[in-house]
Amino acid sequence: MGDLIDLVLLAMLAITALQMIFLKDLFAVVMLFGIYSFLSALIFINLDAVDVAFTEASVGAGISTVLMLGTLALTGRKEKKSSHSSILPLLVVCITGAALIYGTLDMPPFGHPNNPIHEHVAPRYIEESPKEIGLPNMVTSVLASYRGFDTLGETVVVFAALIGVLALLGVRRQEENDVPESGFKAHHVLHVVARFFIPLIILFALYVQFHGDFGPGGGFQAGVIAAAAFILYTLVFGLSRAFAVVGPKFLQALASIGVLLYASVGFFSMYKGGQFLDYSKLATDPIVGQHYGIIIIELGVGITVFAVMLSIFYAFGSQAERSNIQ
Amino acid sequence: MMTGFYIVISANNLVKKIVGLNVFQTSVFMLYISMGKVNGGTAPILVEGVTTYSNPLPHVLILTAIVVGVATTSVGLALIIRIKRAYGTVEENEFENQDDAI
Amino acid sequence: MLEQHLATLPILLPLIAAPITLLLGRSLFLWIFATAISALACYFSWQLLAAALTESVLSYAVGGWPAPWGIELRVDAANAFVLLAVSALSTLVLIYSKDSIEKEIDSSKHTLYYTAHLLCLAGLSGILLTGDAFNLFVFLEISSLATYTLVSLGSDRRCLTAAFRYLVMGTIGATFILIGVGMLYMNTGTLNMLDLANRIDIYESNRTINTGLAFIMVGVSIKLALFPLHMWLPAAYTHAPSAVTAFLASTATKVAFYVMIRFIFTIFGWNYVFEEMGMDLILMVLAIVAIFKCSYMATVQSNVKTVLAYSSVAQIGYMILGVSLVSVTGLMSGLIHIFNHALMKGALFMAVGAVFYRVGSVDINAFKGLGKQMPLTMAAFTIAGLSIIGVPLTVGFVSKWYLVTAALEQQHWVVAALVLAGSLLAVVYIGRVIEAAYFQKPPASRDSNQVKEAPWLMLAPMWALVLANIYFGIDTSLTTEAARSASEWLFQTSAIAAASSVEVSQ
Amino acid sequence: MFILDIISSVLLIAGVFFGFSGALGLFKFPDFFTRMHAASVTDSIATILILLGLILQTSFDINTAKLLFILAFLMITSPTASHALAKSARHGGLLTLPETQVKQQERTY
Repeated sequence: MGDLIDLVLLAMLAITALQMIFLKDLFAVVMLFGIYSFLSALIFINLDAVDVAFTEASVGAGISTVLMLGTLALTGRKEKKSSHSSILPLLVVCITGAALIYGTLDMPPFGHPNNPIHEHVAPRYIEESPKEIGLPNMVTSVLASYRGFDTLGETVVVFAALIGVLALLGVRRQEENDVPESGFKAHHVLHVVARFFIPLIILFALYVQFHGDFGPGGGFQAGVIAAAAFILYTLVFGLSRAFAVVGPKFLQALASIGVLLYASVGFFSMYKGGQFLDYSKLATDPIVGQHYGIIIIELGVGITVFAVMLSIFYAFGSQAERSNIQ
Repeated sequence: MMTGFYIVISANNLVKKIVGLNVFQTSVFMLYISMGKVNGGTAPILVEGVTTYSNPLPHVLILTAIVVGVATTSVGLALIIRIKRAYGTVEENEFENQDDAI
Repeated sequence: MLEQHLATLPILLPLIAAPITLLLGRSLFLWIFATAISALACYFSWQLLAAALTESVLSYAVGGWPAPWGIELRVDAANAFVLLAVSALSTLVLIYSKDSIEKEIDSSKHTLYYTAHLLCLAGLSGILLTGDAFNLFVFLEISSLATYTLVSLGSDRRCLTAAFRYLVMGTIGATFILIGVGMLYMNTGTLNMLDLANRIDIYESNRTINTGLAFIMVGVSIKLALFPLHMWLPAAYTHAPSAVTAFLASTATKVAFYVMIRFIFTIFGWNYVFEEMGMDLILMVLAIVAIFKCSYMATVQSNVKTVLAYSSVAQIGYMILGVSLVSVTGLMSGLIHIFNHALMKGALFMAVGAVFYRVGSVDINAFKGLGKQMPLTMAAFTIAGLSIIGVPLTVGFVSKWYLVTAALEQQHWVVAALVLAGSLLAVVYIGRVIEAAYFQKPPASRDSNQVKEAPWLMLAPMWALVLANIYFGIDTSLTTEAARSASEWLFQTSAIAAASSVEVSQ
Repeated sequence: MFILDIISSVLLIAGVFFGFSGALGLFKFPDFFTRMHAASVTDSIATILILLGLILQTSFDINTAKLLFILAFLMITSPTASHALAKSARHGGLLTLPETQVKQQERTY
């Protein structure tokens, strides 16, 4: 049954991807990309990767699509007919594809419990992590503790993206003007519903943030969801009112603080005599220490991701407004 | 599992290129996740009475990779907006014609 | 306490400093802060190199988790050596950039410049020090994202398309590395490099591992700008701000080169890569083609930055050539050339940046008559240029010498001859610029009062590099010592891994 | 339990039917507003039926509560989305099919 679902999903995935090649309407391409992301999230669930599915749904289908749509609004939705030949790229793709298929020939059988990856490093995570770290969600344990350095790197990547977008677009505070900023100004229904929903979304984000130790979720997903709440607010009420709620400068500071919070946990554990990011040293009981460490670094991740995603959206949004006014 | 989706990369339009990159990366993610699956296992969240779990390590790696992917995407899109403003087009051959080739 | 954490500091200092710079905001203060951080990182990497030379390997388990489970930082002579070059260059470029970016980057973006520079430094150091294949990917992305940002800060609109092309190529490269690492992981169940090396040998001639190797090689080659995949590099280097070009040209590709060495020698083992896969021949041919094609391209360009960018691709060819000779001396020449090329290309790009600062153009016509108007800058350019050519008493001579020696050791007479012929092309492209500077009259349109010597903050780091060029060209003991012990160590561990696999298979 | 299963499968099948007819309508209907009408059928009745069917499948624990939450959210969001879409379309000057025909006739005269 699971295999059947997998197959159907994969077939749909392939169709979506192929369709993307031939469509010239970029708007449709981006929409198909959203569908593609959702489909792959479903496959991830089927393959037991709930955390990944959650992230893919919120990031791939959510933030990426929104950003792409924002870009399309500025660049136009039609792709022009390509003039140069497509034989060379096709050749490269065929060679790469052939190499991949060649590579799969000696791949360990799918799903077999005796595969090398299930025998070598992972058993320790599965068997010991509940005892060593004390969290039921092993993904969180591995993410935040065993491979905490990766996650620090990941947070910094997000931060680097903020730097990149700011350097390219910059966020400028708009002067007060009477130009209607958003077509949604007159939507009373939307206003009411949005007012009702935004607190709920934020509440959900907080739940995801702090429940990540037990179920799927964690700082990254929570940050994205919280950012989504504010993006909704911005869409409905316009950029300048959103700036009044959380200003771009404040967000930049917040992004830095998130990274620093994460790193300071590491430095604190150094100070306590452990290695960098060794949470066991944070409290007298190592498991309690691990708990503290994970909660704080997840918070750091959440803050940074929230601030960065929202800043990037602001940057794209203010570009859109500038071009509207012109 | 991840057949030649990369054709998308050969696109002429920059936005489509970015979409293509994302599709490419997502299929790589699927490669990783598929190797973490254990037949008869469940999601790696501790539940009483379950002994086989899928491998959590690929999940962790891909969580990180997704984040990296979205970071690259956003910078790429920001670049596209600037290119549009500087050249008035986002078709690769058009702005190549505007500058003499290097 | 610092002793114990020495391995983390070169990564963590810039990593932490980057968000702090974003919070600070004042340009002058920022410059001091960023430079100080970079200098500190440089100091610690010096200490690391000293420690690595005495103790051979330092290992640091991040988070207190032992190696295959947690992430390990491994320092040996090879990466400590490259790290020293990277952080030293970063410091000098930061000193240099104060005046340089004033001219080329909008003042509202100075903060972002420093932040991105520090992030890039942190990423590069991370790549160098980490002992974990996936962690390497993460740091690769940090440095790449920072690099795209830095390139796109240029004043010409063409920097945008250059950055975009770089972004697409870079992301494809990184994804290829990701696929390759995935395939290795699939067959071994581990991501730690040392552990990978031990477990790969059990699976001799496994097709998935071979494919993984191929993907990693292609991915790294894109990052490295190895010949057929170098298309992004000249555009990116030409249109990026001068300080950025000086930094990137002397560090980013070198780090990619290091990654390639690490994968070949530490993970796969050189006899596997070279003898069973025949990779040495492919690399050698590509390297020689790169040297000639790109040196030729360099001779016909009119933009001096582009000339130097093509020359960089050619120089990468020399490094790869050193590796493909499969001998201690060959690898040693490659490693020395990392360090030496950083010295000379850094100086050359700084000189070009100084010309841009005063003249406002880097076209070869703009160099006419500069020998009189900017004597110090042009003298620096000339010495560094001689070094690229490989004239004795400069560092360029040292690396060429070892490269030719290595080729002769292996009886590759043709290769040795080709290396020397490649130097002749370098004479042509460097010579054109020098000829324009010293033997031609300045164009009449230029106001000779405005064009004067570059500010001392630009001259000082430039001359520091030039003097280093000469110093390390005469006193070769430090570089050759470090490079020799590094390459011997790499071959040794490679051999140990191979030996242990024989034991396992018996 | 048996009766509950039957009820839930009836609900699920009905939901799938409405979902399918909505998708069909999305393709077949002539203009924007009728198409939107078809799409909103999928949004509203189909999802409600499917969710109700799923609720009956659970054993009335925390999962039921989660499903109820989803139901409540959908009841609010999907009409709002449809409303916003229709209003924007109207605002942007899109006409229904009869209106377009009237306009065309006026133009021909």
